[in-house]
Amino acid sequence: MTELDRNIAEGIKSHFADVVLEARVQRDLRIVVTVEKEHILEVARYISSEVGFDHPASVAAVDYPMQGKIEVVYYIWSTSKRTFLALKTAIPRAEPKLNSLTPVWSGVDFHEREIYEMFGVSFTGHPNLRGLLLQEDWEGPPPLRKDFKLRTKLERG
Amino acid sequence: MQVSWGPQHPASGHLRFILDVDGDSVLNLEPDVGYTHRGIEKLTENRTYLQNIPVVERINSYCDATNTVLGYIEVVEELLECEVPERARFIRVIMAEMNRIASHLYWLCLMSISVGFETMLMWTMNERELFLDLFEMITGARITYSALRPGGVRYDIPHGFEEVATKYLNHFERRLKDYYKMIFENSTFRLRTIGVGSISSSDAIKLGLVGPCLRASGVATDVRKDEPYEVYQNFDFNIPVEKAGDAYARSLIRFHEMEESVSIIRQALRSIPEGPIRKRVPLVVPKGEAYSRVEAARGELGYYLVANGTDKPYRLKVSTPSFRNMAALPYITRNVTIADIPAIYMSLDLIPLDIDR
Amino acid sequence: MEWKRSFGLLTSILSFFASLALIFLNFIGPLLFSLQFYELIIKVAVFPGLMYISIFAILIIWFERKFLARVHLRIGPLHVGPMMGILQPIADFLKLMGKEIIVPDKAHKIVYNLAPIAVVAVSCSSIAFMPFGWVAPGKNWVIYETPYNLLIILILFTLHPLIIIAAGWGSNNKYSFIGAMRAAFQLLAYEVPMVFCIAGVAMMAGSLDLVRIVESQSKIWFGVVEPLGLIVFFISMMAELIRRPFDIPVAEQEIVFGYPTEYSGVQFMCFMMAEYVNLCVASLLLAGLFLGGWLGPAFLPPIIWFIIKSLIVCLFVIMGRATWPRLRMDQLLRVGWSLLIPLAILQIVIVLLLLLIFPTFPMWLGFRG
Amino acid sequence: MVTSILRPLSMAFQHVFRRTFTVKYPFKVLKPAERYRGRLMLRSIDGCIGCGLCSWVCPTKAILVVQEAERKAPSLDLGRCCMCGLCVEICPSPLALTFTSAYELCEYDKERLIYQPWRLSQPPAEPPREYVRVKDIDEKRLISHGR
Repeated sequence: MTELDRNIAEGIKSHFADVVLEARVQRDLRIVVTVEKEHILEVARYISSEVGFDHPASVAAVDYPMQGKIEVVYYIWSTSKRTFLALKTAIPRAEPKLNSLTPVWSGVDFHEREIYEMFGVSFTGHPNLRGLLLQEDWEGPPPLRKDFKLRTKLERG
Repeated sequence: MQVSWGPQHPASGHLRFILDVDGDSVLNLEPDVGYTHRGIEKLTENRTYLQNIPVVERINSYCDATNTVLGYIEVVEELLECEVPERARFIRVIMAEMNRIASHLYWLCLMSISVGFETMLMWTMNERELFLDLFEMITGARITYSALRPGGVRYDIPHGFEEVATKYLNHFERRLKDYYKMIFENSTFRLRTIGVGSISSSDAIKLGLVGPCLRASGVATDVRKDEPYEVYQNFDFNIPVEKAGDAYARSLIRFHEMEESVSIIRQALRSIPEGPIRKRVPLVVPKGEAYSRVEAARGELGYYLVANGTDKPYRLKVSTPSFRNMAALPYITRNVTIADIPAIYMSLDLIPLDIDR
Repeated sequence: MEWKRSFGLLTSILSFFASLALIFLNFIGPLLFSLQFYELIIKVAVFPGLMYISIFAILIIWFERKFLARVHLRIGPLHVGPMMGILQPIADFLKLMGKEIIVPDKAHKIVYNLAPIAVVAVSCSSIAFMPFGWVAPGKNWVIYETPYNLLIILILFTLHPLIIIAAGWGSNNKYSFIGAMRAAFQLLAYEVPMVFCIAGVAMMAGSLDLVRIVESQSKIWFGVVEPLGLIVFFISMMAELIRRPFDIPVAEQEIVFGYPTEYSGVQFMCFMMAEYVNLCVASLLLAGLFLGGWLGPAFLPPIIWFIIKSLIVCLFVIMGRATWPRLRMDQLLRVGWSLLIPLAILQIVIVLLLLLIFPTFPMWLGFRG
Repeated sequence: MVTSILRPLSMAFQHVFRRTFTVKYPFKVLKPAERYRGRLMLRSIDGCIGCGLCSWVCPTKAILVVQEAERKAPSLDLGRCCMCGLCVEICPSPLALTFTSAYELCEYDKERLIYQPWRLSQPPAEPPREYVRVKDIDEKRLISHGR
């Protein structure tokens, strides 16, 4: 299984030599591909149509305020190759913009809406970029960013 | 005409669909979720790994607590790189499968009431009660167990559990036959579900459906087989797959999954080894990131954990099955009647708690 | 909110005595001081009239809840009353009486408030034409004796969709309106096979008088001779009564509660009351048309036989709720228009052919004497 | 087709004569399991060493260590408690925190939900009534709670 993963990672790396920053095998069934944010759409098109990663599992974002970046990770499962791939990219925190991957995997629609709402990352090309979970009149910073402070008092008075 | 279906509606649960209807037929459906949003992902960033166990359990507490926690435990253990005693793994599997049955029974109750069938609602609740009793024997709680820990489980299975469990499982298998006769062979239920909300396998993959919804469309994926966690590789079980992809196929998949779970529990009870149930693990998780996948009752449940070397997670992203299955809802509810909406909604087994987190 | 409470009380009293008044007005002049007048009072107030249908409704609600509970492996109502919660419906009734009547702001006030009264009045008045068998030679126990009783009962049945549409439209609620439209579709569709089944029976008996129809079944029941008619009539009766496999207009999981969604308190009770009075009338009708009515072995009086048969019909109607999930509207209409109506017509054709080929057939079976 | 219509009917009729599953709750109650996690209890105030671990581990901050006479002891806010049992697990003293089997914990006043150490150390009142369990399983007449 690891052999297959390594082959896939190397294939992606060699196809996009200058765009893919890193393609490695984290462990069994976990391929991690890091790309530059400008080229995420073409890499996604390639790995979905050519490599066969067709089943979107999750989209996560991680906020790193010290480094001034937000990392967006797409997790994709392949129903034919039966392995799991993480497509990572980092976007600047000051201007959080990313190409939406809904044309490639339509299943990431709601995930991207959630990321937009919780991290303020705006996905260009998303058909319906609105809030999802929070109330309509929500105001304030995106709540899952690290600079959002919880206002609830945890101690009992 | 726009009809608001929920959040206060007999069959909607805590979510809302905005339906564009023309007479009795639905033109478009727009899910409006978030009425039970508790911000669990944010809460976990302010609590230690141990304190997070009851917190993440609340993601889907009243159906599927064990499987929900199991995913979290898996991802923490992957970063801790700790060995888990064999007996603990067996207990985890027993609890996970029991919870799968309880969750599917809960689903069957909701499914049958969504087509207006109160009898099955009451019957399934009776048998679910037995499984909750078994949980009470093991963990002392009926719904939210908080029984799994990194490095093992908290409770060993008690003395005399095996006899009671075998008795209940025998009874449950007999009742499953009754269920099949009562609902799956019922002409009216078949009329209401066959061909309703069908989704092709390519669409299902593209939209990222998981679990029984995906398997009903003819895609045989199950994390328990693809990427065996705990001790699932030791057991002999099938993955039921259907071709049609409609509400009836999804129902049938869940029904057969209950039978498979009974067989897994029996095998686990037969081959459970003796030994310790828990190992000490450090409170601090080393720096790194991991993604764990478990097969919860509703499908694949993914946890993405970024740890920064403290005793609290830096970021914990939960990818819940209901959230992913919800993606199918706008697609398969075009040009159906209002009467089909509850049947489709329940056949996808969407739990608002699970969607909103 | 005191005036609203008293308004509710007023509505309830009105709705209960509306049926009384409706029937009363026709007779009050000529019969005021005769013996027939007091007989009529007993009939209207006690036996086929108010008392009977109230007790029937209360008992059947209790029985339905208890019976369904047993099928569900539950106990059902338990604590109210001396035996097995038998007074639970009365407790519910009192609770509904005490509730505030809420009229939605956007509702059409007149239509909204008149609909519950009308629905009770119409359903209760159909009991006036239902003969209950002989009490003395040549004398039937019926409030208003007419040879066209079957037709009048059917006409009163067809009035229901109109009132339901009025209730749904008057509430000015989307769910109510969808429910009302569903009810209109369903009730109008299932009126037709029902009438066809009655036509088959009437042809065989040679009369539209329910008394003649029952009395012609002295040798053999129509249900045995026309089983197709019995089945079609039973199914369309379930649909007319909006019972479980056909309770699409009040489907809770889909459209909250359909046309009575906005009604509360006494007004809601009126709709429920009308539903159970309809059940009473329809089950009596089926028993009379197909199951030999009040005919039976002599150890029980004929009226008791009639009621027992109607209760057995009610049991089967209630079973529907425990046994089958709800159908969908298009399936229901397809069954109605393309299965039940052809079957009912087939039954008529069979009867016609029988009458054509063996003209003596009804006499031979004792249908016409 | 006809069997699929009629079989549920016969199934429903059969179930009329089977045992009911219901417990007549306020008069009969289910017997909780031995490990049942009901209301927390301090076995004795003297057994508590006042270390504060329970307060530290509680994910909902339901437990607060307060001053009780000359020592420290936990007080519990039941309105926050989620019965997870982390406090009992972590408690180092064998004489301090434990679970009872009390689950009827409603109060009319929100203030009453806060259990100060002395009240926490009192065992819950048990009204006299009948305890039932799932009794026997019978293929014909199904399962019941001691009836």
